[in-house]
Amino acid sequence: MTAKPKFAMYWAASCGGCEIAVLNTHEKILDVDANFDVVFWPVAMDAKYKDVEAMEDGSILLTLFNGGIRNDENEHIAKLLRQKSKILVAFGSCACEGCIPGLANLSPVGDIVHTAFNTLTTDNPNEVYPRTSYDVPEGELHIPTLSRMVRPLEQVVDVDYFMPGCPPESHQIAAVIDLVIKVVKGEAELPPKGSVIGCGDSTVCDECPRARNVKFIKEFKRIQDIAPIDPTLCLLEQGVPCNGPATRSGCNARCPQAGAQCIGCYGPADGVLDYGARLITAFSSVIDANTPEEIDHILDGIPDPTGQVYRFNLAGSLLKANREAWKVVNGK
Amino acid sequence: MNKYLLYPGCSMDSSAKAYMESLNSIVEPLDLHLEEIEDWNCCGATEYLGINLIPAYSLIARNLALAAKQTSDTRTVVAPCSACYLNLAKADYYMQERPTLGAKVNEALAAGGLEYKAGTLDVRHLIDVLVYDVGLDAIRKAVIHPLSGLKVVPYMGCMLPRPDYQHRWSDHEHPTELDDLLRALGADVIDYPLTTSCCGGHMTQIGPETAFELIHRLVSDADERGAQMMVTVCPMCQMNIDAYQNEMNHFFGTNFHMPILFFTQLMGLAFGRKPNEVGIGVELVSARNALAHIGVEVPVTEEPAAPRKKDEGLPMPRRWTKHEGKKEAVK
Amino acid sequence: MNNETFEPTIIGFTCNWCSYRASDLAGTARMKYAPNVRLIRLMCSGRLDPTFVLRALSEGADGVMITGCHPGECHYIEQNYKALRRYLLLKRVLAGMGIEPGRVKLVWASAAEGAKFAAETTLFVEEIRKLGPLNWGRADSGPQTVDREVPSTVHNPSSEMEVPA
Amino acid sequence: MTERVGVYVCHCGSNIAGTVDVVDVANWAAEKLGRQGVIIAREYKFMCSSLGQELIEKDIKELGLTRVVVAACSPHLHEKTFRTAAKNAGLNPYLVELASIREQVSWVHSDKAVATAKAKAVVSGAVSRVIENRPLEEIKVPINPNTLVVGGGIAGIQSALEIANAGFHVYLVEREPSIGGHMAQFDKTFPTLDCSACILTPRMVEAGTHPNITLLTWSEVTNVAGYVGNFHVTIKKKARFINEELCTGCGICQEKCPKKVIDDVYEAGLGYRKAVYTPFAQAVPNFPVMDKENCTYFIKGTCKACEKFCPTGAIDFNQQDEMLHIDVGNIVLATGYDLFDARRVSNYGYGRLPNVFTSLEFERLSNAAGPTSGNIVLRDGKTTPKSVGVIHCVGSRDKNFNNYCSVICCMQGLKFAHLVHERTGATVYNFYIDMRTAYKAYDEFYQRVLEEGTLFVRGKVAEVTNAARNEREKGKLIIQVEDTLAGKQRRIPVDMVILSSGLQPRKDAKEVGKMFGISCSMDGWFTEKHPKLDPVSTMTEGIYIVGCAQGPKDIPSSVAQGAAASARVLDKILQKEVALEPIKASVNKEMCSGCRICNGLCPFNAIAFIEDDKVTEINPALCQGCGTCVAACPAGAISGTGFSNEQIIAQIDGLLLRNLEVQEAV
Repeated sequence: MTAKPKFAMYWAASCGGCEIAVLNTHEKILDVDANFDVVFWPVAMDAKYKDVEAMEDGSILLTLFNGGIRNDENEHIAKLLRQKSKILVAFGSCACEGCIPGLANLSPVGDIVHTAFNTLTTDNPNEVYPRTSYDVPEGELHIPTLSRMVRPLEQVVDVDYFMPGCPPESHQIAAVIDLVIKVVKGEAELPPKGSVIGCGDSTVCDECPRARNVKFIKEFKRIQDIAPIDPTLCLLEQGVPCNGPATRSGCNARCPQAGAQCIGCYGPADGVLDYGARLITAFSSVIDANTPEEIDHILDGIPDPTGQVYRFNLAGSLLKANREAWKVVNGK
Repeated sequence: MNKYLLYPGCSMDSSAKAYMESLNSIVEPLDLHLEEIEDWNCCGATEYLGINLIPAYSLIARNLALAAKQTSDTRTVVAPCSACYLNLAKADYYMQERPTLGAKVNEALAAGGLEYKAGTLDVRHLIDVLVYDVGLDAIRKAVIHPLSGLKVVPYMGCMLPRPDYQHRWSDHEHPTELDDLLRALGADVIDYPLTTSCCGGHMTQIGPETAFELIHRLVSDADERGAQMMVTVCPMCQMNIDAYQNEMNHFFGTNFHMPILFFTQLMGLAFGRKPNEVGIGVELVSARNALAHIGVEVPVTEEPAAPRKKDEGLPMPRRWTKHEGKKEAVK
Repeated sequence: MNNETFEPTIIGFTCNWCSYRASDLAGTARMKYAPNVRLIRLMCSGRLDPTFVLRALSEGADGVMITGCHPGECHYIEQNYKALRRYLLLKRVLAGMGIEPGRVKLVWASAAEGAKFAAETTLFVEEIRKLGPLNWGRADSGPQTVDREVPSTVHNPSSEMEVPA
Repeated sequence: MTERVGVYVCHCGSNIAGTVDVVDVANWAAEKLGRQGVIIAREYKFMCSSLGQELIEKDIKELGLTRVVVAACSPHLHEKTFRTAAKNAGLNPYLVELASIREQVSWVHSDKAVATAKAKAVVSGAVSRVIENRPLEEIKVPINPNTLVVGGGIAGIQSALEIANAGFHVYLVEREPSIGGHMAQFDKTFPTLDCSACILTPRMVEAGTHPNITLLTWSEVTNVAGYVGNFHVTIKKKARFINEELCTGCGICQEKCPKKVIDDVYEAGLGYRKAVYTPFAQAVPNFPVMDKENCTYFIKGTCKACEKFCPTGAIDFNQQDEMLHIDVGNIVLATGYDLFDARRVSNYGYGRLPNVFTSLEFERLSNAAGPTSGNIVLRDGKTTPKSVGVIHCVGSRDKNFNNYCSVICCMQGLKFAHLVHERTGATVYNFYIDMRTAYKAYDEFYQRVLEEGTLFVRGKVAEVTNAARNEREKGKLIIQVEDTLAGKQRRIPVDMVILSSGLQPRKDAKEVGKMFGISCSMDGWFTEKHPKLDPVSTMTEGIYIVGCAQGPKDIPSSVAQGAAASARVLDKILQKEVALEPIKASVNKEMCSGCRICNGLCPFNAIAFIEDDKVTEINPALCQGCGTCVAACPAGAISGTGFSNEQIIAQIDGLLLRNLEVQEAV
């Protein structure tokens, strides 16, 4: 009997939700075990980096990499897993486009540390900041160093496939697992390299059951400020800045179906260079006003435009980060 | 309720006392609330701007700054005097239009702990708010003694409708606000082509012959048209026509007797005030004879439809209205 | 860099029917204006995808000038209003990215306004000159370089800039 | 596949080469842009010359070029030239890009080093872009041979007749009850003093009876859809309350109608008509219309005098507005002008001073068929004026009103002077700013009026007043004017003042323009495609503008334009099909989510939502190629040919010389 192909899964800058989503595939997880030899999956089993380092290059068939690249450890493992894997999948929004951790790119890294260690909510009277290395009797200790900004996996290493979502929907994960198993058995072929998998070709509206008409918006509002909200009508049409029109389909319009606007976790559709630009044009296209004053008044209904259009995609956008975050700040 | 900040201006306290008294007599029937700007100063009249620009503008703007600072639930400043109105409106406009000027003026104001952000107040003339805010209907309702039978020419003066920074008037050359208001009081209004011609202003002091010539044109034309009196909105106009009429008659060898009253005085009369309550009797060219035409015996009637002469000839084009003008202007 | 000697690089988007023709007219009339703006012809300002502006800024432009027909005069009836709406939202998003509002400017210029086009161009160049270089992602090297070139900030423990996780 | 790009840098004599080092640009392109696919870069004295074009054609054939960049003048000048050259050599014409280094570089910059550097960037942008260009094919659509002419004034009539006489069908739509337009109101026409009715009426009759003309008066266009060759037009035929089949035009209804109404249109407010009326005796068609607003029956429910007396029972109070749908291939707009409203110049007293008249009022006053049977009298209806002032440029050449010259007012003012002089012997003054009597036999007419003794005062009239200053002025209208030739103020008392009012765009010109998909200038006149070389076409193919709708003009020019537009229409009809620029948007149905954000964006109605498939579709024939929907699609499902995202992004990178850095990093 030939050895089962090897499988790895890793989390970098992420919340762990992706792992939960994998476990949410229920019994499908058994197929993974049945068909793969799980060699590295820190959340599920004990493994050491040096074990991976010892593996032969390209010996892992499939690696699902979730999380963005926030520090040198993330980057090191990304490069390591790239080297060892045949197929590297950027798994989940963080790895694909930075996701919520990517919003940290709105601030210089120094500010982030400062906020974490020396604001009202932190009891740090001596202003002690952690250091990356520290001499102890046993020798020098290291902890990972933050990089200047969060980067999607693709900005660090070559990526074979992208699987979006925060987290990817479990039914989509199951479908991808099925596909890979079929490929292993020689029953199917892999999609072209660079493909976005485990999702639809269109955007969320495609799967959204709400009725849609031509839209003319005189006012943008937060969903909680609309009463009563029409449960059957397009949310954008009701003045809610819903990210659905620009967000890749595949989630079955989960949020709009539940009465909340889409916030964009599946990222942009195919061929889109900048997700935020698509939302800028989507929202501005439905504004029903012609004078700058009126238009500005309507736009006031979107209190945080940058956050609105880049909630999941900032690190993967064309500008990637706030101008301040690009700068090396001298001294804090 | 119509609430305004009042900038009275210097003349209202002296030469145009009658204007102030009569204004006070109409605030109650029209539910007008005028709150005087505290510690206001002279606007510099017509001369100062020509002499020293920044101090002149600062002098005017100080009043605007005070008005803006005054805690009040209105942002509209009302000036009854045409020269004051023009100066305030001009300062407000140019401080916005020319930021350098605005900055310099504010520098001067800062010395007194004041500042004015141009455009934050509306500057309007008294007749503007009476016609467009209070409205002719409300004025008509307040009339107890219609002025029927009193033949008047409406004299707007030259400073009010031009250059009209905020597009407030029906027309720059021949505005009809005063005509409409006097008609609402029941007076017989005679079309007065010279309604925006100059009264001579301070030429009475500088070159009296020139002023006499201008006053003569105004008075003789009003007389020619059968007017019993002229009605004005401007203290300067009132003073020139009233105080210099005698000299003008002497100069030309004429014998005109053309009283000139403020429109608020006629409003007061129409609203049932006694002549002495609206400052009548202090004018030099007495209005007594003219006002005899509207003695108390005149019965109060509904405002009669204007008697139209039967058209014998060709029809006239329809009257020009402000509304129509606005539409044209939009384009 | 000294802002007075700084020569900005600006991308200009023009409408085929008005502002591009205005630039042609400025040329025909030999009007001299600042050489810093490089034009791209679109059929209409309505074609302007915010992506283009973001791309220009992220790829080295110091400013972006968007030009279109005057309101009410769009060759395609009303599409310049749509450009205006996009522009106003884009500016808000750019502000959130730390980009000065003056770096992206919308200018109306009809086909007859060669002089205006020339004057607006020169004016905009001066405005950008005052703002200084944008140098998106490169002034301090991009994120790749942060790690690859091992800047002192990350690996030098004595640095005050040490920002550990 | 790597494209094989040829770059051709034009000297344009010294126009480019004087400021840009063209040799350096070409060498630089060959060297630095080689990796992008530039295999040849040449410079040449005049690329647009036949030798220059041959150079490109030869390279395409011999070097197998797949893309061409010509760095020369504006694409608006020679794009077509070089595209044709490429086509001749077998290369798809849309694989050619022009880099404008003349209008955008050499002509507007002085420093040679700076200009050369910018030229390189512009070339680099064009090279990056052209690689992303895709071959396109012109779209051909058939032309419907029917034509719609909107407006039945002299320009519209002329246009309709030309096309009808060539054998094609015309729908002539007129808002008023009769065709004829303003010309029907005039008595005489300058400079020949022909009787206006005498020369116009035969044309009107011809248009009314022509077998190829469907005359639709008392009708208005309410909707226009479609595109050149295939317009779908909706016309509202307003109820006349007259059965046209039965009406003989006898006129008894008008005679018996008890309701007199001031005629604001035909009589310019100076005369009366009835509630049921034909505007004038020679009206075409000769059926009257019932003015519902003023008809006693419609107001009070009783009267029906017309019905009682109509010998043929043609009165039909139940008639309803009718909506007609027609298909046409071309549309000629001849919607004319409105007279400037002289009441706006309040200092001239029109509307206040009875004896101030407008030009159209005077036309009616001097017209033998007018309210005074051609007697020039004051508004009292009887007094003949002894002195008359004609004021030119009323509302024109005036920053307070219209900046433009209304073209016809000088000649019109001269005509008035002549008519007053001839009919009343009155002293006539003409007040002018400049005398504009261009065109054939116009200045001769001026000379003639001068010789007749009309007095000319150069100066803009300050005011017209009845405030007399002395006995001489009493009872007169006094014209206050600065005589700029004598250098003095004058007050000239006259009995009558005629305001030579200017022309204005129709009140609804903007809405009409929007409906037909054409734009208006700042002044509000319809915008022509080219002011000199294409004055009757518009930016929207298949829509033509003639007469005063395009700008103020006199009768000869209006007629000439009417005929010119017809020639353009016939040209289109005879081509049988028309080629459309292949700059179009299209939807990728797989990607379209049916969000409908683009649905409200297209002013040409090219975007339609397919309910069954829940996706949006774009009709390529209706699409005008503006690209707004392409930029708007949040899913990136709409792409545009000719100006694709890929082309523009590549051009941005190229202009910023990012293409070089990337290569050098390789």
